Amino acid sequence: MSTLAIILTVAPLAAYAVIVFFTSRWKALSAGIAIAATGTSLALSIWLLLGMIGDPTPVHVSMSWLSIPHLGGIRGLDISMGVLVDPLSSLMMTIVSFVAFLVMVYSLGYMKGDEGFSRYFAYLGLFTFSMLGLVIADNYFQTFVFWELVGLSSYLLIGFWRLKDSAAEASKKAFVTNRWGDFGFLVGILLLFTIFGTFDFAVLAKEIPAYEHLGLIALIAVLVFTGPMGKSAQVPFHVWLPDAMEGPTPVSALIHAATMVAAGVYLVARGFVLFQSVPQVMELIAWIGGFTAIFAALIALVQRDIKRILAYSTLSQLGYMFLALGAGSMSAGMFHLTTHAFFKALLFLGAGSVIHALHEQDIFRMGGLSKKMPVTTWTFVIGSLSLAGLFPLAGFWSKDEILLVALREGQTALFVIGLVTAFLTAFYMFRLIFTVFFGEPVPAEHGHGHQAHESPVSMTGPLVLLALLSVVAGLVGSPWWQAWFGSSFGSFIFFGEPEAPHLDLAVALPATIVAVLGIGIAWLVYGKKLVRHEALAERFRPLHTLLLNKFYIDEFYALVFKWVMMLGGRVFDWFDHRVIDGTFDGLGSATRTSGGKLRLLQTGRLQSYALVLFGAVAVAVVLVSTNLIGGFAK
Amino acid sequence: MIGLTHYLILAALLFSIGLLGAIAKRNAISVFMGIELMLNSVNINFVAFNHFLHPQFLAGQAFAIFVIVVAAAEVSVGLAIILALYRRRANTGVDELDLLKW
Amino acid sequence: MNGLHLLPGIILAPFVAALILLFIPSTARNAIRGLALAAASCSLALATLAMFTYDNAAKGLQFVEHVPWLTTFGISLDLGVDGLSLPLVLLTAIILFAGVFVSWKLENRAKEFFTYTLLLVGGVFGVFMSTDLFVLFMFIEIAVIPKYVLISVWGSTRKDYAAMKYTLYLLSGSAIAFIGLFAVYTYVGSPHTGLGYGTFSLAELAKVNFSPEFQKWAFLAMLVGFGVLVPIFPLHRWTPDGHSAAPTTISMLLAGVIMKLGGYAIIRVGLGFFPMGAQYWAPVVAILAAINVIYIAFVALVQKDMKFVVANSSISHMGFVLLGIASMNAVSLSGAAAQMFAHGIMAALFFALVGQVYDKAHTRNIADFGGLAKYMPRTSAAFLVVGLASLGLPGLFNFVPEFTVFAGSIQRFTVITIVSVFSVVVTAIYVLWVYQRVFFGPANERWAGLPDAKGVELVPIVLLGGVLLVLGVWPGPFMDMVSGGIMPIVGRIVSAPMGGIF
Amino acid sequence: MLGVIFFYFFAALAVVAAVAMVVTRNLVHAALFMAGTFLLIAFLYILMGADYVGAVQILVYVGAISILFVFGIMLTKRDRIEDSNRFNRYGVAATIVAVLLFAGIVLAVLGAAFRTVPSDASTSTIQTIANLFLNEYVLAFEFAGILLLAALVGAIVIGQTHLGKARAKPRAPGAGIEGGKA
Repeated sequence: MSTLAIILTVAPLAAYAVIVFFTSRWKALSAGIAIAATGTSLALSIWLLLGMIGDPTPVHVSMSWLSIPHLGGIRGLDISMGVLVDPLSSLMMTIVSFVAFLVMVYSLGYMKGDEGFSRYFAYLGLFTFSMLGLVIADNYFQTFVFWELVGLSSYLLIGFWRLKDSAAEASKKAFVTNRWGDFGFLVGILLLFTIFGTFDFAVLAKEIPAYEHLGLIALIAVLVFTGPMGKSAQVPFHVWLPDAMEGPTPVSALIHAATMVAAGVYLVARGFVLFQSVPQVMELIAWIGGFTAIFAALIALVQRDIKRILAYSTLSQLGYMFLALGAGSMSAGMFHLTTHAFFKALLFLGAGSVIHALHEQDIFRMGGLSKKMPVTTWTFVIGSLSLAGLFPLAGFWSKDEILLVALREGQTALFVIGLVTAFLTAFYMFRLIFTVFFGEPVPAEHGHGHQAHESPVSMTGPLVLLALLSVVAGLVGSPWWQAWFGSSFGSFIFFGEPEAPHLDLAVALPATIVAVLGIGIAWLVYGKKLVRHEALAERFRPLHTLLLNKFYIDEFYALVFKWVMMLGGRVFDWFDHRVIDGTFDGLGSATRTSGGKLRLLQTGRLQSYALVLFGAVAVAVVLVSTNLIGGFAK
Repeated sequence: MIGLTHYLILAALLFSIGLLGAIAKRNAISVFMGIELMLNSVNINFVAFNHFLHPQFLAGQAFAIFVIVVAAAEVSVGLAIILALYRRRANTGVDELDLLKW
Repeated sequence: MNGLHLLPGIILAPFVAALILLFIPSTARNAIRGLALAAASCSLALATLAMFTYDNAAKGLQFVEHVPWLTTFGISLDLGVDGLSLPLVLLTAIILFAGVFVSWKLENRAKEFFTYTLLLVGGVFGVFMSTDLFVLFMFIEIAVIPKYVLISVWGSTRKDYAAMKYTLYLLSGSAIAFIGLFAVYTYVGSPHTGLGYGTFSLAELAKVNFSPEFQKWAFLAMLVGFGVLVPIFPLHRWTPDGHSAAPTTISMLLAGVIMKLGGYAIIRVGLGFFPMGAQYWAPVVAILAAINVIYIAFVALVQKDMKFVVANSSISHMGFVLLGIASMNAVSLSGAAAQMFAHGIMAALFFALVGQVYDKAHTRNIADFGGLAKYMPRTSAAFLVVGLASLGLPGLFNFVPEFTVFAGSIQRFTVITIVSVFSVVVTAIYVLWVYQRVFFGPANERWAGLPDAKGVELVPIVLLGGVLLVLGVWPGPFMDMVSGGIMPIVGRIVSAPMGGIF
Repeated sequence: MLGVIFFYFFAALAVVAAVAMVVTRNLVHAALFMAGTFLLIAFLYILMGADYVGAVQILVYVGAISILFVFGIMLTKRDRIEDSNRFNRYGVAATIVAVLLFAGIVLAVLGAAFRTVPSDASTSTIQTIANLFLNEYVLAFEFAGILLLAALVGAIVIGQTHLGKARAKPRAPGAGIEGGKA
């Protein structure tokens, strides 16, 4: 089983290597290799998942990767690389390889004709490998390794159109922002190692609850959590994700919606025991998640770029997941991760289909696409409904679960935030839908309506498949499934006790109502156009501006970067050049100057030398003979 | 009775006088004379030490003779140099010979 | 013990080649560079052979050679390598080999260039191999001096200033280290305190119990003297100027191996013989290391010349070595030793690539570039690889030693280590920023004609990049060897009483 | 007793002659005073029983070197001989140094305890010195001879007239770096 896991992980890497070193000249072949490799991964991971459903006993193998013996009172370093196949990882690797596979197929159409076609598929292979490696990791160190590799692939893919300034800038921003999070993560696992002497999840799970210094554990937990905050783009590390939309749209679907950004959630779920042992940290996680959820949803209300709207939506949904985890339910968080992976990938790929047709990303320069692109339209609508959480689509079940958990754990405030976010979500998604797909087409000179056409099968195929999953995937976590099969998502992936799903009308009803309300208002404003949205924007000008500018956080960071980092650099550089160089160059020139003055003693006149020489001799003789500095005289 | 000390003090006096001549005179020949005087005072020391401390073994006297030989050689070369210098600069003032300054 | 006489071969190859070069007419370019390549290949092959035939289970000094030399002073030409020095010998051989290819097309006084380069590398080999303190010092000087000529004749950007600065800094350091050396000799020679006979043999010195007070000052002398080479803040200013002014091959050697001489000597001599003194100064070293790491990273952030960025990043990365040295435990020291190797390879590749760009574009000003990835895809990919290695990306070797150093040092200097870890952020910023401004963004038409890396230019890329990648993926055996070399030193540290300034 | 009187007599005269040699403004007079000093020193040698050294002193110093000096003076000095031997600017400083040195040596000498051995000054030393020169110091002796020869040749070469002229000739343009400097 572990061998299979290794094979399915390494296969995409092999594809990457083969493409980069051998086949990059033949585009179709390169794509074929990548897709075949990922297909292999997909097949194997489904096989593993089914195996896990049959027998959920974790399979764990590891081998030593690096070991330095200890000597003296210091811990030796013992790092191993391992494979941990359990329900959590098998589910995650299925999601990853599935979405990766679909995205690759989709990209066949989307990236057609791009000069970097082979490179693109190579990068996707690299990403899939890194992500799978992260999933199967059995210890924090390995997680960190692949965590960074995932960041690298993300960097490469965001900056795929590297000759575009904005893409280059965005890729750097993504990597650097993630690095801030990784800094905390790295320090966290170093401290974990210092205390427990191991990185292994299984060992730590046993030892952490027995450790008495809760404050230290809390510190470590918070530090480790900064990693997920960076990767899952939680406030305040969220700034990179919207910019990351500079990458090709399928990449956004794969990395910045379905898988990589979910890695943070996955890590928290993986190391749940660490966070769970300090309630305050759980509270913090929940609040960060809740805040991000509503914060991003607010920004999404006014964005004009179709991908940015989806990006903020992703932020918001990731916030949901952290809210669930923080509230104490790993099942709910992972469940939402799963359903979200499907419908958000669907939405991104749908948006990609639109962008592919129009070469346009501004939603107000689109319109009436439903006639020309029916498949895209209806799959997009399904995805949006699922995201909005309408019964009985996938999103309903997972969102319902999260709200339920929040309520159950007594986090009423978070529950309310969740509800408001659900309303906002429904509103901004249908604002997008009514503007882009319905209503009258934008005149040709403004938009590109005349070119619009349905995308090729390689692109619509994945859309339909994902739409299907967006509808039914939620069922595995529904009470019905529990009733039919006697088990469900919550009894497959859980922390502590298995969780049985149940439908609480006190939660489901308000959630559905706010979602319908959101859709309705969006229809009134953008479908029916009862109120012109420009007028609304005018009415709430300051708020609108604030939201449009994303609360000015990017600007704030830019300012901080410029004034703190760059100024620091300049000051230090100045110190280097003026003070340190000044000191040593000063020593040099002092030597030179004093030499220049002293050489005047070299009059060239023999007798002056003799005078000084014998003067010195005379003084020495007098000193010696008078015993002033010791001598032979008695 | 005249002892070693007398001779040593005499030698010291002559040496100092020679030194004064060597340092404080303008003319190169005069400087030379000072140096010769200093050499001679050293010779007095050699002979005196020999005479008063090791009368049986005449190493001191032998050395004095060597010094005289070297002094003779030195004077011949030195005066030749002074002559050559004089031909070039029409002057034998030592303090004007400062080409090697700085 | 190993019966193969590999070490004399490694060390003599460059010296002999340098000697033969003197008799080759300077017009025979092919013969000159062919000979240099032959010497480099010979050293590399033997070093690789030594690496693989080193008995990792037995550990300790192997391939030992003993040639009595100045027996009156207890000096002999003792050679031998252990897990600490053998990787550095290999590093030197690799960089020399790559460096010969980097300078393959050099036209300006190629004969003299290769002669000096080989001389320098021979000196470096000598330092890493000698097990006699005096010979070790002597080889450091041999390695340092040719560089003056190499920078001032073949350099660029303020080369006279840089060459003089480099030489004065390093010789001042040597002077201080020499004080320590003679103090040790005197101490050992005295029958009251030492052995009663003067010796420089490392094996003999290990028998001496140096008094704590003596250790304190002797270690300080070694630290300051060799710290200049590392370089340690605030004695680091020769590095940016020296690296930037030096021709590419020499920058590679400078950053790749010359800086390592300092770290190696501090570990071998400073820690090995004066563990108590090292304990005393450890907090100071740790703080200076953190300053090295963070402060210089910030300085690198605002540089305008690519080479200055890389040079400053070298100082910053050598800070990890110092941090590992300061923490003085098995993990951190293994990390420090491995970091020297990793950084050597990485810095050499970095300089080789910057040199490639500079040779073609004749400028290193970052602002002049843009979109080079379009014209030089291979160079740009290699640059990315080495940049990522520099910012400590897992999968490339540099990550492993850095992590090891952190894992060791956090157990002793928690706060200082955390501060140093922060450099992963700053390094990422400056590396990626430079990369973005040079290789990404709209393609600058001015560089449209630049040829991509090809032919011999690929040799350093493939060789150095391959080493980074292979060891990054599978560092186990390498780290075993290094930690095996470190253990005896750690053993001496552990048996010495603890205690620091604070 | 006679030795004491002789010593003081010769010593006083030698010192007076030496001082006169330094302070006189006439170079020729200085040379004569120098010869006198050498002669008096030769007497002192003889007083110490060093008859051979005294003889050599008279032969070499008084006879040869003094004459060489006089020749040197004659060959070089052309303007007023009465004012040819002046002090330079270091007069005062040199006097101080000389006095200081003398004082120091006197202090040292007075502070030292020598273990003197009585001896009779009557026997001749020539035979002993000859033995020394041809046995123990034969190498030094030979070298002294070579030195004298070298000095002789050197003096002749340096003193050649045309040498000075040859060096005074202007060099060909660009013939060397010193050319421009001198």
